[in-house]
Amino acid sequence: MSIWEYANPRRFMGWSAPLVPLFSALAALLIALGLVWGFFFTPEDYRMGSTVKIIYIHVPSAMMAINIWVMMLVASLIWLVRRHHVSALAAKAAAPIGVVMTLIALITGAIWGQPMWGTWWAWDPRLTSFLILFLFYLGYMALWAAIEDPDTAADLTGMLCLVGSVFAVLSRYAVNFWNQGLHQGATLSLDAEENISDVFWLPLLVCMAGFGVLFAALVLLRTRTEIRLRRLHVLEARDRTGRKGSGEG
Amino acid sequence: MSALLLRDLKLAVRAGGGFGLGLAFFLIVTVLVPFGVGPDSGLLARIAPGILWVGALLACLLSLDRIFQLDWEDGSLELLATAPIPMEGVVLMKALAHWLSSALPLVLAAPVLGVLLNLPTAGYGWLMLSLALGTPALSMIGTFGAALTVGLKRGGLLLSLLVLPLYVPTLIFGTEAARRGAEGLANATPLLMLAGITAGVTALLPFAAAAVIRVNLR
Amino acid sequence: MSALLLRDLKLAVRAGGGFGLGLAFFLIVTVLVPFGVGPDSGLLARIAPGILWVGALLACLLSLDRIFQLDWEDGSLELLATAPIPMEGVVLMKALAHWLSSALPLVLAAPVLGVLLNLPTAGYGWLMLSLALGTPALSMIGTFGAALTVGLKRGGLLLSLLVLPLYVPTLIFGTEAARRGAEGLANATPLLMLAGITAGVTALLPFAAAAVIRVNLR
Amino acid sequence: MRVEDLGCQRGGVPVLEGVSFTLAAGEALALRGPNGSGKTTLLRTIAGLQPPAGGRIELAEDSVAYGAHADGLKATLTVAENLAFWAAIHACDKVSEALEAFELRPLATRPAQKLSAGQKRRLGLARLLVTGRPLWLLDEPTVSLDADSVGLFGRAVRAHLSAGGAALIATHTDLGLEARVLDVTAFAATGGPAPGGFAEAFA
Amino acid sequence: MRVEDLGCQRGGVPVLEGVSFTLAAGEALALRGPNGSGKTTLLRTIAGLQPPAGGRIELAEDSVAYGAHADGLKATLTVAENLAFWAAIHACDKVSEALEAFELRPLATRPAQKLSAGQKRRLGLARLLVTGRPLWLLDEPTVSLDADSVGLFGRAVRAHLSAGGAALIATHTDLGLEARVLDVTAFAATGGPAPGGFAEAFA
Ligand code: HEM
Ligand SMILES: Nc1ncnc2c1ncn2[C@@H]1O[C@H](COP(=O)(O)OP(=O)(O)OP(=O)(O)O)[C@@H](O)[C@H]1O
Ligand SMILES: Nc1ncnc2c1ncn2[C@@H]1O[C@H](COP(=O)(O)OP(=O)(O)OP(=O)(O)O)[C@@H](O)[C@H]1O
Ligand SMILES: [Mg+2]
Ligand SMILES: [Mg+2]
Repeated sequence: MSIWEYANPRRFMGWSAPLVPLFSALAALLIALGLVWGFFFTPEDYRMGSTVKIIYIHVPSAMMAINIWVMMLVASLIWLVRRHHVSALAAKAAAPIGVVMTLIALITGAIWGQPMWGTWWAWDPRLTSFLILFLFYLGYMALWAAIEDPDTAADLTGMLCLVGSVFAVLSRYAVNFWNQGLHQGATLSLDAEENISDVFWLPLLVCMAGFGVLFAALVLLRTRTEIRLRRLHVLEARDRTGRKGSGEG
Repeated sequence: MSALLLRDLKLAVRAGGGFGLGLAFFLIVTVLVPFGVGPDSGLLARIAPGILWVGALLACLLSLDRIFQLDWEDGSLELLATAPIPMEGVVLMKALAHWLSSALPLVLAAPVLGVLLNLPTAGYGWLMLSLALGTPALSMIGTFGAALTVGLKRGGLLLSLLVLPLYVPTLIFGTEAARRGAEGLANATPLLMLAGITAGVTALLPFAAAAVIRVNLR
Repeated sequence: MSALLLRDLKLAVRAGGGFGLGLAFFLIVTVLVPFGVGPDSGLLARIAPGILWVGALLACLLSLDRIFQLDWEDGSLELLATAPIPMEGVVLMKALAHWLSSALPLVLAAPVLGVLLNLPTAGYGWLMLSLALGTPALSMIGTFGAALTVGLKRGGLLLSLLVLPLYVPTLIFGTEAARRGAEGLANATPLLMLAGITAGVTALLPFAAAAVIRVNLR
Repeated sequence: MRVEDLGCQRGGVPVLEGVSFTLAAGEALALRGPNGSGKTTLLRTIAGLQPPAGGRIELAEDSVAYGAHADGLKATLTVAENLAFWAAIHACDKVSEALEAFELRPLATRPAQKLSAGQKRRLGLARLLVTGRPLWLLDEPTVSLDADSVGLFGRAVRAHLSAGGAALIATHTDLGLEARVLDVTAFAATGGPAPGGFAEAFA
Repeated sequence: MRVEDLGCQRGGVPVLEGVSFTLAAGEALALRGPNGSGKTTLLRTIAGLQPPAGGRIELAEDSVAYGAHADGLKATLTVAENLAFWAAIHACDKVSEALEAFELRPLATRPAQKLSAGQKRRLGLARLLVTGRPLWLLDEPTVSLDADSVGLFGRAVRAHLSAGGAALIATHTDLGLEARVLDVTAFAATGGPAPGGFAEAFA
């Protein structure tokens, strides 16, 4: 049996049903563990003080924001090439989660930036490209919302995701180029490798795993909802054609 | 007449986010400016009130062509003209619907975008106040412009052209009020002028717009 | 296929100045900015290349919805789809017509507006060169966006939302090239990147846009 | 209703002149004439959408319901919502009767954009009922309608007439109605620019 | 041309199924059926504008001229320019014949926006002649046409047929043509979602 069989809606509904509560519980556990560990059982950073704690939300959400877009790209490709409806719906279901992750990363970053850099926002390349990613998410979701026919919407958003990804990568380089030669660079370059020691790193890993599992749970849940919605539409349509003989014409 | 207002708001929601799109445009224009002028935060803070006002104005502008064009295309406008409500009332409701669906979200979102442009903290309240006082004038003037260009296919660009000069006084007083407020200076005069423009425009332009629509229909 | 190009240019001229309107919008946005940020000429000179690029980009953006929408509404697009020319060719001609009628005038007018913003003399040539290299990419990307939103009534605002993020790299390299040129710095890299984007986009996006139109028509 | 020596113009060119007729309550009048003869122009003039080039139109105020080529439907609103809107505007409460009269009940919750050409047309005609206006001005009302729907339309017009209404209908086809016929070619304008416009001022 | 067991869908809902017919050169076929029965959908499917939901369409490539409800006219171009454009696209040189055939010569320099409904329709039909395509797919071609123009249309179709063309015409009215009739109600889909789309995948 080919792996694609699992993308059949009925089979998908079957195997995903038990996974949703499982993943939800696991995510809650991991995130709780990571946060408690990180918040209460790690020393304060000598430079950043207690504000370093925000890293346990900021970094996992930032990572997920990027990973979710990549997952959407893969799902869109599968839809465009192999026409598996579930994968188109999975891409649709993932977008709002991605946008929320991006927002969380942006907001926690801003809250962190206030004590660290004395400003809520700076046009650092990394922050800037995140803002652009946010715009891509918005455009993708707006296009889904604007088109009523699901087949058309799936095709068009798939193409947009494809083209958008290329441009997202291009933007990343452009933004890096743009901000070179600006004096702020030095103060802004906080890199993980330089600043984070193992004490912080382990609970962070747990948090990142937690966010990953949380995303899996949410995307499965939302995809299942989308599938149910589609079924509802089909029933409505059948209702329509059923009544055609009696009422229309 | 409230039926008209409700219908327009309903259409704005159904059309896949009449509310959200103007907002998104506002966000994007605000983001583009730093790409253009460079990321220097001192420079950005200086031009922030102006850029935010221009951005809000452009976002308003882009949604103007929806005001009458769709109703014209599907024949609703002709039917409204023969309906038992005065054309002035139609115009006023249209302007109100535009303000509620397109301008009000901008007013509420402006402070968030102020963060991106390093707007000084003192400026947020004044920015919102100036926008809240000024955007009704933008909607009303825009409705007049939309009335002028109704019936022209893709009159969007022409509409912008007609309306932008009319927006200049509102823009000037609006940014003055926001800028002075942000710098801690007295700004009662520009705020009063803004309120005056809005009041005058709401009292007079519906008649002009209604006359213009009657001409365009014949 | 040249018949299509000629027709589109003819329509742009007849429609009451497809050429002039984008230009006028460019002019007005450029004029509004000093109203917004204040008349300090040093400040203006610093932000001039950026503002001119953003203005040109917005003027381009506003004319995008004309590309396919009218042809869709009057049924021409369906007829073109059944005509003996490939949809990719149609898309390319449409993008070319848009560039000729909307973007080229902006490139030529940019220096004049540079004067209004105190652009340093050294910058004029670089500004024009960067616009000339970058605007074809804007037209082509915009055509792709227009293809995505064809068939949506008044999709203009959605179109902006989809297209603007795609414009970011072009804008960044364009303003960098113009700004560095104006300041006498080396700007070969951004110019090369601009040319690269334009070439890549012209080679690949027509296929994407044609596919998208076929989806939209069915 | 009474029209006397009416002149009509379109785009500054006079199209009809000396149009005179009366239409009493309970009567229907069919406008006939080849393409471009001025039927649409006459209807628009009577509806008050364009000023007459001369003559008089005697007509009670707010008595006209105009049914044009375009139906005034919102694509994203459902059939019922479209009708409810026009009913609210005209402060009239006949939505469900209108749905019945044109057999739109099964389509009531369908967005207007998902209707076929003829279904849309039926909805456009149903709109007339919710205006509550006595005088119907109809421009080619049966376009795209199948025979059954033409029958529905005929029934609606007859009901309207017998309730004291009147109708003026421009058409090329047979409506299945007993109506007087007015041929607009008899009033074709003989030339000369329309009065009061730029064309006349610079003749 | 040959259609076999064709299925058609609209908006994910199957509308027709099992449509089979053949159309030889020189033949015309009239599609009949009440409003919403799927005539437009069938024509669009054959024109290649939407994918069939099943079955086969055998058709020489580039042989279809589609005449829809919308005429593909540019409001600001003149009648002659509109025709010349479509002639250039189809590399066909029959503009003046087309103008003659639909008596558009006197209107040749008039912008299309200043035509009455029927005149526009005539121009839309003239466009068919400049495509040079053998198979005409027409959707309610005589809407808004007066009796004379319907006569012109009949003549044009007969000329097209005798030159070896074919025509498939959806209509509610009588065209004055001798044509076989195909009633699409016979093929109304019995239910079940259209294959390949979202609707089917989630049935
Ligand atoms: C709005 C503001 C901010 C945004 C949008 C933002 C965005 C990001 C992004 C995109 C990442 C990369 C995640 C990855 O690729 O794995 C990240 C990681 C990180 N950020 Fe932020 N950030 C912001 C503010 C801050 C501030 C103020 C600080 C600290 C002073 C900070 C410290 C970090 C650290 C330490 C990492 C981990 C780096 C790594 O694992 O590669 N960020 N942030
Ligand atoms: N917008 C316009 N501007 C200028 N002239 C017009 C316009 N519309 C129509 N005309 C011209 O006015 C005359 C009358 O047109 P009108 O639309 O009233 O005809 P009609 O009797 O309704 O024809 P049809 O049966 O084809 O609908 C025609 O000669 C037409 O060419
Ligand atoms: N855009 C659409 N989306 C969904 N359903 C549609 C759409 N357009 C039409 N339909 C439905 O599809 C069916 C077939 O419509 P179609 O337009 O093919 O009918 P038709 O035979 O051409 O009717 P008419 O004589 O009224 O033009 C109808 O039930 C209609 O309601
Ligand atoms: Mg007419
Ligand atoms: Mg049809």
